[in-house]
Amino acid sequence: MSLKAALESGKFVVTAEVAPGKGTDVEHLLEDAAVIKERVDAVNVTDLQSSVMRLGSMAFSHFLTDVGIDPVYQVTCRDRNCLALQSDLLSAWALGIKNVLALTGDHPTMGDHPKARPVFELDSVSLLDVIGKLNSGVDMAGNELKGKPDFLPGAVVNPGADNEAALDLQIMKMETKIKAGAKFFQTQGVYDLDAFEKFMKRVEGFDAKILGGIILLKSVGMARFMNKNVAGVFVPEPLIQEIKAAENKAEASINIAVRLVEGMKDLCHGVHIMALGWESKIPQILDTAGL
Amino acid sequence: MEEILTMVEEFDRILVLGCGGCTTVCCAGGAREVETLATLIRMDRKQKGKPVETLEAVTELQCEPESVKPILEKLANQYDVVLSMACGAGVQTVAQLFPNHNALPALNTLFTGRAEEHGVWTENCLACGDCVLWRTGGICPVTRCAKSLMNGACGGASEGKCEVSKDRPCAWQEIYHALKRLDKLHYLKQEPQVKDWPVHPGKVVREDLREGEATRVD
Amino acid sequence: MSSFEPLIAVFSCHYCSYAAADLAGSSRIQYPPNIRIIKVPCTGRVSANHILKALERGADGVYVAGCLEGTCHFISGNYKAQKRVQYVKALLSEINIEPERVEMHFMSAAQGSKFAAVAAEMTDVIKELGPSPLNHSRY
Amino acid sequence: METELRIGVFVCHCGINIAGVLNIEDLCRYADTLPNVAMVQANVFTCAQKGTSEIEKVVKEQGLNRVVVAACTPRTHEPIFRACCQEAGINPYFFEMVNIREHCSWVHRHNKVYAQAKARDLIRMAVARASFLEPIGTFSSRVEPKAMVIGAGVAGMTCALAIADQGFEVILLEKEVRMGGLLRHLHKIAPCDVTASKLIGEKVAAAEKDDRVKCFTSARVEEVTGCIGNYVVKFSSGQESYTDKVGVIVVATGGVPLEPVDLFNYDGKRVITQSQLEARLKKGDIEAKSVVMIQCVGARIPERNYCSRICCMVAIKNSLHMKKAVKDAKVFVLFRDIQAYGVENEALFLKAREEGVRFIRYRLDNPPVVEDGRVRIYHPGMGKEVSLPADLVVLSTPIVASSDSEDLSKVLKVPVDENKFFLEAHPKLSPLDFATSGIYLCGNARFPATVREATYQALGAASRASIILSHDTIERVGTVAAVEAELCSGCFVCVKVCPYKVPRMNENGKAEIEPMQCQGCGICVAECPAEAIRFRYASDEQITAACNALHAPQEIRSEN
Repeated sequence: MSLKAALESGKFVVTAEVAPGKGTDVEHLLEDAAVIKERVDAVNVTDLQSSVMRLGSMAFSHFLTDVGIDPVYQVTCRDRNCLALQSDLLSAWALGIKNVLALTGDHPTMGDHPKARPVFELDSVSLLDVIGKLNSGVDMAGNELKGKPDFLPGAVVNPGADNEAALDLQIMKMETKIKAGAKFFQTQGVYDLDAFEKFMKRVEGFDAKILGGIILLKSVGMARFMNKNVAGVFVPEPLIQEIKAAENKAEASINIAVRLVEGMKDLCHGVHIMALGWESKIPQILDTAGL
Repeated sequence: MEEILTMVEEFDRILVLGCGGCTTVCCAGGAREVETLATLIRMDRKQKGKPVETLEAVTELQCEPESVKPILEKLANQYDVVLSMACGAGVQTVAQLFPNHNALPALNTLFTGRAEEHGVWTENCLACGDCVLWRTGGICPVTRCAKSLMNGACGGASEGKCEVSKDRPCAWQEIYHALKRLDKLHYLKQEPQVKDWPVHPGKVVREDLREGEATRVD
Repeated sequence: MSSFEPLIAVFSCHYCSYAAADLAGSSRIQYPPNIRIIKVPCTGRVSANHILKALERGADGVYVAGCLEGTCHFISGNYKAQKRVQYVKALLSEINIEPERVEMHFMSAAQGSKFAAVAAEMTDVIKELGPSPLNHSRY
Repeated sequence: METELRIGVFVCHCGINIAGVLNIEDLCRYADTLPNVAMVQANVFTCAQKGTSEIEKVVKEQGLNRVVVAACTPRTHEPIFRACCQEAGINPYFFEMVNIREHCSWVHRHNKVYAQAKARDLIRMAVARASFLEPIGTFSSRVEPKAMVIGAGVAGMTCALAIADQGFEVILLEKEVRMGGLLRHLHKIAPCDVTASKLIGEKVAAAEKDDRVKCFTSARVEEVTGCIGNYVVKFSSGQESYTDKVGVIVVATGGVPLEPVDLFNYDGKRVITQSQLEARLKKGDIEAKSVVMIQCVGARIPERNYCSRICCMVAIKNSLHMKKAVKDAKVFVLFRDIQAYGVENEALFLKAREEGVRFIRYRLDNPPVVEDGRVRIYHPGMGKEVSLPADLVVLSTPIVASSDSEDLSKVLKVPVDENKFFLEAHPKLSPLDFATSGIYLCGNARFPATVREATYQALGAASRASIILSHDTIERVGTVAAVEAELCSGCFVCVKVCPYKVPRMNENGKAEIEPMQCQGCGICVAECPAEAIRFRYASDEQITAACNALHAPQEIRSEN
């Protein structure tokens, strides 16, 4: 079943995520993807995640279609102007890619080429708008296309923004994104289900499917790093202690993920699991959570 | 500094030319800085055993040919190179007026901004040609948001600061607060905005101000 | 290098360090004869260009001697001078001249012995550094 | 320069003070070789009558237009020679002094060779600088024969009355509803047992009666512009606003006793302050049989590092009054150090001890502990902790700056210290003046003072102020900064950097500096990015000339 069909069916959707590496080696990643092929509805392919130069998301998304996985092609506005973005989108469709996740993208200073010139001519909202135009058969300039795509556009939202202004801005932007055509949202990693529930209350009635983000906590160090460096992610201290106390860290991490999946079942339309290399653990999580 | 010293390496008679306009006001290229730079160049060259002659002058406005011309004409033949402490516009005015002279830039013009306090300047305008300040509470997202976003904040801010630097407030959160004060938060819920990046015209003409006969409009 | 006697310019504030130098004199405190005082009404009067020019024109070292922190006769002139000294240090580094050749010192009118001690200290520092790279031809 | 420079150099022997170390003849010969020097002369004592009249004579005879004297320090002798130049008919600022005594012969006595070289250098630098000297004139402005005194406590009222007695009008401002300040709440004043209310009552009555003193209560200073002789003050009293002109301003805003919130169980009932004790003594409303006073409460601690000076005397005074008020009362004073300077205070301290007041020292790291009805303290004499009965605990707290002192300092553009007390121009040389001329201070506004000290200071400040008021005009030397409008870029830098906020932008977008207000520091001159500010007293040309002359043009400085 495609992601689109899965979302329309009303079932609790599961997506995962892979990040292409630096270099041309794709075999290894494809093996990881194969493990979860039967268990997830789609797999995101990140676009130069954290502004680190890597293999492109279009190519890897295409490889996923080859092995029968429905890819979510992530596109950021950091590295391409509107010509390149539109052209890439058409190319992606031609290569069999049907889902696009529109992102603004991290600033180059965050990555391994910190002096690279950022583009940001469009942003996530205007990119969604452009996808809508392409779907309708015209480009940004209003020229007609010969053969048009029919992308399923998605976007992201950060429910854990750390102050009222930031959260208001996120929600307002979410509305704008829906206006611009976003059909589904994948959220930033969530650890605090109560806060997430409050967020879901505020966006009740929004016309889009929401998949709660889950980042597997691989270690105490990683949790602390995210608290310090990743905007909008907050791992509560008890969870950190839980991993610290556990003999088998992986098991503790899986337990936490299971609880989050279970909690989200009643709150939103699916989950988006960011396993960061622990793709092999996803089936176990889904089994335990009863999915 | 090293760049400047390399630039002028081949020359033995240097005219350090300040500008009495913007670069004076922002303490980058007025009479004082001209004196400092000329002294530093002399010191450097003396140290290297290749003494150099410097001339110091300040034009009223270096982007105005009428202001540059008399000074350079007066000093003609006394220098081999003009080291301009004006913005890029000033350097190019000199270069264009005297195509046979070397005109070198002593400053890297960074931005158009304003003085927060004496010694602190902030970038406030990119001369982007499509001003949006009316709907952003008077805060420019083009210059003050690291990504120049047009449709609200990205997810990268933490504690109100930009992902690029902890010293840099998230412009969109500032816009949010400003609009809230002005009771104009609904501006943030507008249709998706695509920033119009007009081709820089390179030239602006106001016929009404130009010399010459008016063209008849029938 | 024992024959190297540095030439050091001192920008002295009329209200404190110049008076401190007077006091060092009337107390007959002996110090190295390498310094040359240039009197200013306040060290806030001393610009970066003055310091640079002193170096350019033959000084091996320059220091600005202003009032003690918080006691400037003109409220904040000594802090302005301190900032400018820091600025000059940065400029000197750019042209590969030791920033230690330039310093800011604070003293009150009553600190004749400090004036002498600072003069001795700066003389030592500059002797250690050797002649200014601009003055090699002189020695 | 239109006329040819003719510099005269006068080298002083100062007896053997200079000549004992330096070879004067050599210096004269050397000076003669310097550019623009027309004449060199040596004198045994240049500053003596003979020396000065010689300068006057030579200047006239030889048509000199610049004078350089190589002698002692300009800090003491410059005025003499400037006057001498004026007598000789040249501008007194066409004079440059070089110090070869304090800065040379006295400090390099054992190093005659180098001292000689240094003296030559100094003279060369001075001659170079002299070539760029500029004439400086004076200007005068009318003095408004009226004073404003801010604060109507004992200091302010004493000062205001003293100024009025000289025949000048005084505006007296009090921020409270009533005049009188701290003394209104006190009982008796040591050491001579004057009744506080009587003393202050008389002053209030005198101030109210005196036509020349205009009293305003509930008053606040809103804005002060102008300068010595001519301040324009805007102030309010209650709902009314006033604008007036005064020639001088005296700050006598006083201080307040610190309220010891959260210290030693202070509750204002059984644990009270010295001022509250005085109020009770005044009413005769006291029956405590056993009183423990604790000194240095909230004082001489890291966040308030000063000794308030008067609290020890207050405690001693009040302990004696307690003894008098309540028969057989026991009084303990727990102190860190006793500050009871002066003959009378020392005598009172002895008297208190004779009368049985017990003084027990404590250390900051082991302070007394106030409990219900008792105070525990480590007794160093007994080497153990003791528990003292305490019907009443009295805390001696320091005088702190009044809460509005910082605001007032901004309005007046005068400084306050780290504890927000006003800061005088110089603790010894000008203890009652601010660095800004025409503004004076007295009383607790500067630092905690006894009534007697506040009175001295008030009379002193009144005298300082009256000196200005007694002249019709005030004259100032133009050693000030001036903007050259055609060079000014209108950047506001001078407006921002001036510590006295003197420069302002005029309607043409150019900066302007009011010479009467300029203090002559030169900060703006060194900061102006367009180098558009001229400062004749220490111009860039003069300083640069001195720098250029640091090193002799042809001399080889080899010591070999």
